[in-house]
Amino acid sequence: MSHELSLSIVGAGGDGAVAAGDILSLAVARDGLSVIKTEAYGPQIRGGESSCTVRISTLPIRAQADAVDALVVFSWADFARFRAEIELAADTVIFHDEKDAPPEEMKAYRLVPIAFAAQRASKNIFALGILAATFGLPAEQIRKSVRARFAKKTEAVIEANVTAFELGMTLGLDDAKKLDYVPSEPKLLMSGNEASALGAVEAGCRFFAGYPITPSSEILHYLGEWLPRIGGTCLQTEDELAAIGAVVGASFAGKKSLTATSGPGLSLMSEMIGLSAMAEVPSVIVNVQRGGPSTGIPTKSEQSDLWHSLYGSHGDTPRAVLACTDVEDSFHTTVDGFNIAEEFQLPVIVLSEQSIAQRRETVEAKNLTHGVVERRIATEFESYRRYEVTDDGVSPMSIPGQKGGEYQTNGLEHDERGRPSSMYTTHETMNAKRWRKLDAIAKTYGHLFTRLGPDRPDLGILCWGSSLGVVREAVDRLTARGIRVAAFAPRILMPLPAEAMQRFIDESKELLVLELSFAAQFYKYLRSELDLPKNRTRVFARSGGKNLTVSEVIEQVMRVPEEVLV
Amino acid sequence: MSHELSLSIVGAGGDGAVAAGDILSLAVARDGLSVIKTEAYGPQIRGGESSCTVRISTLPIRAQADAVDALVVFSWADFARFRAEIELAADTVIFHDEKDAPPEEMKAYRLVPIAFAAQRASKNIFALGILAATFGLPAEQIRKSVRARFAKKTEAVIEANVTAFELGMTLGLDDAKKLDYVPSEPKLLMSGNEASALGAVEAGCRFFAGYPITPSSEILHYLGEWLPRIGGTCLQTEDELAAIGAVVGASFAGKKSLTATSGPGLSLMSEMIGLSAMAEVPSVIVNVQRGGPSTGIPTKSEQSDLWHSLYGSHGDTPRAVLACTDVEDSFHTTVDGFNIAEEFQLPVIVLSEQSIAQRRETVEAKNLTHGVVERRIATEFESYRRYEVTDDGVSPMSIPGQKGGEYQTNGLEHDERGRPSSMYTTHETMNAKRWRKLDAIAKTYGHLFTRLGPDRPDLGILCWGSSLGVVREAVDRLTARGIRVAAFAPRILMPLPAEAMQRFIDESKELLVLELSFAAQFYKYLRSELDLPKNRTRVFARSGGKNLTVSEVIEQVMRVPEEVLV
Amino acid sequence: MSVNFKSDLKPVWCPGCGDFGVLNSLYRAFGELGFETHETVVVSGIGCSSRLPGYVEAYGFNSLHGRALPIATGIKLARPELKVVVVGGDGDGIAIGGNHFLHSARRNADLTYIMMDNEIYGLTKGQAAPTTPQGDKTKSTTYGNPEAGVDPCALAISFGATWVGRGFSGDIKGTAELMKSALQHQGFAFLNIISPCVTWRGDDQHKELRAKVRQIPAEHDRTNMPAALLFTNEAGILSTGVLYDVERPTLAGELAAIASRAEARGVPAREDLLRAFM
Amino acid sequence: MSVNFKSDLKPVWCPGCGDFGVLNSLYRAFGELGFETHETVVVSGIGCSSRLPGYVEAYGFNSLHGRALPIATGIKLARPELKVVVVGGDGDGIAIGGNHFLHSARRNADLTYIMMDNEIYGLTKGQAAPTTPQGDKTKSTTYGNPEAGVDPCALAISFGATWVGRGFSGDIKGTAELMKSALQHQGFAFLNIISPCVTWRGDDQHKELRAKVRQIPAEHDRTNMPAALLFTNEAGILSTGVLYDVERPTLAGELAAIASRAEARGVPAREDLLRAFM
Ligand SMILES: Cc1ncc(C[n+]2csc(CCOP(=O)(O)OP(=O)(O)O)c2C)c(N)n1
Ligand SMILES: Cc1ncc(C[n+]2csc(CCOP(=O)(O)OP(=O)(O)O)c2C)c(N)n1
Ligand code: SF4
Ligand code: SF4
Ligand SMILES: [Mg+2]
Ligand SMILES: [Mg+2]
Repeated sequence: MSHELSLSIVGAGGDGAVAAGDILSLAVARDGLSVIKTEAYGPQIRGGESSCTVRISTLPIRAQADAVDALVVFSWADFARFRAEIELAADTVIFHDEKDAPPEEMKAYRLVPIAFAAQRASKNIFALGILAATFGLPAEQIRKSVRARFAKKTEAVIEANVTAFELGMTLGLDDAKKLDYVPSEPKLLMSGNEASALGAVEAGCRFFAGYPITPSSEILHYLGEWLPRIGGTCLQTEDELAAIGAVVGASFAGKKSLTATSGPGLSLMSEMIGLSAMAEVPSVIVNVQRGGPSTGIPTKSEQSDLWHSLYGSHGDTPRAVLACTDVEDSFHTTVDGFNIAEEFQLPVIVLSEQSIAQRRETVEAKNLTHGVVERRIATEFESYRRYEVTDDGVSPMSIPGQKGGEYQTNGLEHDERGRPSSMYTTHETMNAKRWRKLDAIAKTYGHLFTRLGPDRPDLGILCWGSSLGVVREAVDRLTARGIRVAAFAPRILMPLPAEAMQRFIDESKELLVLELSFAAQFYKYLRSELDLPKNRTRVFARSGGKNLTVSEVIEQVMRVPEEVLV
Repeated sequence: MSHELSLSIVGAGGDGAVAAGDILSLAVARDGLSVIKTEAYGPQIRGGESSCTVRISTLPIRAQADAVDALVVFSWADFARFRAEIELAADTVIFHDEKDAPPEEMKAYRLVPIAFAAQRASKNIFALGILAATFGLPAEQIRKSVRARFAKKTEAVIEANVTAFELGMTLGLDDAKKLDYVPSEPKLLMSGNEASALGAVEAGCRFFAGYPITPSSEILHYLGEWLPRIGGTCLQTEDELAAIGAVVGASFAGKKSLTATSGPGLSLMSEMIGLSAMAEVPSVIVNVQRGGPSTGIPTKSEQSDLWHSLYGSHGDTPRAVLACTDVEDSFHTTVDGFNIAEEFQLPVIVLSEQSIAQRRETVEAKNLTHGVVERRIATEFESYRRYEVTDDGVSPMSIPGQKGGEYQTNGLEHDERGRPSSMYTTHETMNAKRWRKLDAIAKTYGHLFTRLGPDRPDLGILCWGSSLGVVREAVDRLTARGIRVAAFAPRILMPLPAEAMQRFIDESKELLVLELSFAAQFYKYLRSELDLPKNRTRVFARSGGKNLTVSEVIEQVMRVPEEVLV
Repeated sequence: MSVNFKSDLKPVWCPGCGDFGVLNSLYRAFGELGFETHETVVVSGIGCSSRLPGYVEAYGFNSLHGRALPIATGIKLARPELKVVVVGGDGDGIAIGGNHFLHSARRNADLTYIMMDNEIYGLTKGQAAPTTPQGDKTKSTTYGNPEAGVDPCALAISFGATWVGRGFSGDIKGTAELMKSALQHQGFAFLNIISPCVTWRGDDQHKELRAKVRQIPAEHDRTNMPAALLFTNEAGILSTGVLYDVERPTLAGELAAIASRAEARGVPAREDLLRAFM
Repeated sequence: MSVNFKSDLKPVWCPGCGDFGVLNSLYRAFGELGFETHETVVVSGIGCSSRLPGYVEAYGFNSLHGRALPIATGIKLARPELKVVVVGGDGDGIAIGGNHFLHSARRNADLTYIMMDNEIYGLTKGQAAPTTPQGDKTKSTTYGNPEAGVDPCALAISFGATWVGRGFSGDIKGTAELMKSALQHQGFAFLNIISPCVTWRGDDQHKELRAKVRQIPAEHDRTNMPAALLFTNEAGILSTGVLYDVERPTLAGELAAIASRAEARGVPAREDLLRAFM
């Protein structure tokens, strides 16, 4: 009996590896289990090899497993492409096509030859049957998912698949550990992009403009479908310059507005981010990170757009930067992004990562609510000054249509009425006004971080974004081994939750900064903002392109001198 | 008798204030004196008020004077606009139109009413006569300059002006300190933009593509005139995206290539900077900083494009960043920029500032030479790999036209042959290769800094760019007062000359970081790269929009606790 | 005039600049059409001409070089009841902003786009624009402009604009009338106004251009594209008036249609949206 | 074929993708024109189609989405002796890259621009492109495309391209012939190749498009712009062949003229340049 299970299915384009993973994930989520499902593809645009990995657990999970318990290989040739990405354990069971001779190195594993080819188009569902029987997966829920999946197909297709499933069920292994759980409240299964789109709707976003780009396009697709149903508008623009331009325009006109993009698009938005900051027009950008620089690796994850998010755009441009740590958090962070943009009238970049945005993960419906903050709208028009200098830097904003609120804004430096000025004194005053907003945000949103583990740890891990899910599991495992390790992940990166973070740094005996950026962008940023003692800090910064794993984190932790980890 | 003189002329559009300054500057430069000439304008596009400030010295100068010795005011109304920008000393002599009643606050100064209006179009040259006689300026050189200036006008115009000058000469004051000097080798008078353009030509640049933007457009103008004369090509593109694109293309094809821009344009170039880094195609961008964010203050100086230059563009994008400190240095730094780009096959951003780029300053012709480095061109085509992994990260580059050197490059992550790869191992290897170039640059160009003042100073000033000229003078004056103050200005900012800089930090009792960026971009950057002890460091970071002055620096230095400045 | 649209900010334009005429025509057109200051938004990019919104008492957005159209599109889609007018220079709209011009016209976005065409980059002190005639010497073309100048009206028609006109800033009343038709058009209306830059194109520009101006004959069929194109790229002549005026589904109309098709699927509560994830 | 332009990299395209045909036509055209691999440069943006340079044994640059034309312009101006060919998708060239298309054509840059037109964004998995017909449902237009699709050939002509043709990827020989004329043209040649995306536009695309293809009649006057425009935006028909072919000063020609005017001022030594500062 076991409380969790991880498996991968690998095949060619028509093999339906990913479809099988989807069906399985939905089925177990309906039984209240936690699931994370990821996919990977070869270079071929379509019809090439693909792999799908599903981790199922009775406990909450926010990361893939280190190694899979079972592997379905429809063809060894296709598997070769993913060999480096799929970790096998000594006892991994591998179901493979009986006619396909296994490569030498695979013979070390438990190989179970199966007549997959004979099942043709249904071989993926057939494999699900084998897996269900072998690991005690909920057969009835899977059947339901199979029927739902093929609902639009002919009855014959549905029956063929159900039959294949039943046949597979007869071929299960007896000796594997079965999943041990009691069904509970069904969970939702969604991707980070879906959660961000839902968060936008929740926040009151009613305008979206965007240009397709992997791995963020799904946000455009979902909002293109949803917004028109709820009185909102979705515009696909000619490029990212226009997308962020339309967002600034719609927001100037009073609508909560969003764009979504990935690195190359974010780079193109640099100039308009400056206008949003200067004209103090709220704007929200969800940026889903992928491998960089340049076009890089569009389908893989990385944490290397941090610098550009923090510092991109010429001039002294204030903005807020948030980071999603998992799928459910993408919902909340997106709402927070809107709240901050609207309340403080500045650009907000919500950083996500391919690994969050495109994986599907279970979420509890009841958690998907979040308080919403509204813009400070002008109501007093007697000698109205749009850019009135205030304590927190925020000035009430009038919206076109409001009589008496007429003003002309611009990206030139301007006085309180918005009129262009090249005077140093105005410039200094207005820079100070705009930057004071960051202090105000730091005060209001200084709680946006996650801290795990014991007080005064022997080792404090500093990480961000998707790494938190992996680190969380590593901390749990290490704690179980009696190691005093803790972790801190800011969910707001600009302005940093500096006080809490400095306290964490100060109370940790040793520190480990952990990130998926070759240039160590997070580490460098922390150094510039906090006192990060060089002699107690180690950095593990590597390129993205492959997910961070729990064992990788543990390995890094264990490199800390033994006398520290008492 | 005095060794230097500073004066301002203020007028309306037709008054010729700036022309008078030009004539005077050229005249004294020809006598071997040092000159700095700056201009300022009101908001009106043309025909509005303007002011011109000229500092003349027998010693080298790289900054404007704190206060002017003399001021010519054709109209008090026009002067009002510049009041905040022109510092007066207790003994400043003010020549003003006798018919124009001086404002109350000006009565504290020595006012000399002059019948300017009667001189009409020649009143500026008439004023030069008065100034020449009053301060002992070289009359013969000025006459020559007047004639040259009006060379294309009618003889009558020339004579009217020369007559006005002679008349002015009869009205000089007797009691002012005369400039005391012996004429020496003539100096050249040029702007920072001109020096950068000359540097590009010197470096071997034969392709320029650009889009006009203040305050960098002059580089486009000069190279548009010069390049076609020396076998080069100049293209004005439809926007900055195309400008940097054409530069990358021409450089891929083997030509040393340049673009020039200012903040908004630099923001737009972000994505292509990433491609230049990824495809390892050399590119050079001269970015002349102006007030930001957004359109900001196009005609004023600031140091706030530093962050974007260092960190702009998504992904882990290596690039080098250099900074010009004065006009002559703009020549050298531009050549260095080309040398680094070509040798290391990456994007180089050469930062200039409006205050350097558009001021005119004396330069010695003999100093305008600089060693030139050439690209490592492939010669071995047996199993040629364009992106061969090497120790310093640089791989020999083949140029279209070279037989056997054919390769296909791209912005996707790629292997040694340039072929797209989404494998983690390739990505990590290639990131490492690309970033090793920065280590190599740091080694070769670690000398690109200026250090002034005594060893083990009581106070060490850290500054960059145009501030160096001001700080240099402040250090000289403070040293004369017996204060042990030193300064360090990196001329290469990415990678920093870290070793020398850390040594400076360590040997300084206290530190003062000084910059024209409200957000303290330089200070934050130094913190992230060096050990800058918080308890010994003070930061003076203010908005641009007005030049840093020597007295401002001295004031900041004097704020350091007295027990430090022993 | 019912409402006074003149703001209390003094234009920074050079004395004699054609843009003054455009501004006066715009005051007049807004007034005569009975626009309200708070329901009018004037959006521009960057350039001498793009300073115009500051001089109009209305909501205004002097935005980024080349980006006025996307911003205006966002404003209009957010609040279709507003009158959204885009103004700017030829460089702003055809050089750096050319792509947005193309796509705003293609979409038939519900905007009035007024280009102040001076055949030069005014604000940056006289470089060649895409409208500058081939061969002309400018700050950036010492040896003559190597590129062919374009006629903005020809481009607008081929981009898909559904109303295209040309005016001359020296004719304040005539230009105001053109503005009024453009402002009343459904869809993307493009009005090119020849607006001389006396500083960088010479003091004689006004006179020279005025001599070229011809009224488009009343019998011209404005719905005929080839006929309209005959009034573009004319040698030595600047035909003023309405070149082109057709009907085509507008962006607002199409999006409204989409909204009703979408709402027909039912206006979802949060629970409905979540059901998709089960 | 004298030289083999096939590289040893296997295309990532979906089985049945129209781009295979374009690639084969290009191999053939290069070979038949006697091009040399080291003197040929193929430049592209980003998209399925933009992967093409990797499959050609020549110098190649798979650059950024929308930026192939400026890069190619830089290459060509740096080394006019090279054959510089630009390839890419309809999204790449008309959406994000539309402005460069306009200005490269206007300048009559000496480039051959081959667009692989599949009426969709292929690589990003099926969103509407500017070429997607109005009303079509795609990943990004759940309720139908609200925008009018454009005909790239019509745009090219109005942008100022001096050679414009249309081909069909299913006709390898015919397309190769069109490529050969385009490659031999002086100035900016634009060849739109209808290249079906079987994955996002359906398996029937090949058949449906093939049924629409018509050869442009031999008597068509290629120098007549209005006549050429008649073969654009046709309902239910895709006319293939050369639509437009005219002579106009090219960018290279103009820049060469500038160079001689400039050199007439004297080729300056450093001292000459410095004299300007005295
Ligand atoms: C991104 C960017 N690039 C360049 C500029 C500099 N710039 C300001 S206005 C302008 C062109 C002005 O020409 P036009 O649009 O025709 O307006 P005009 O001044 O002639 O009215 C340029 C190039 C800028 N502000 N922003
Ligand atoms: C700046 C930027 N924005 C968006 C993308 C994402 N992207 C890649 S290809 C593409 C469009 C592909 O369509 P098309 O150019 O028609 O080529 P096809 O794949 O159809 O051949 C997009 C939007 C990108 N790579 N870079
Ligand atoms: S520079 Fe030209 S366009 Fe600009 S304000 Fe002056 S006259 Fe008008
Ligand atoms: S997605 Fe379409 S365009 Fe791309 S390779 Fe496949 S068939 Fe071709
Ligand atoms: Mg103009
Ligand atoms: Mg396409």
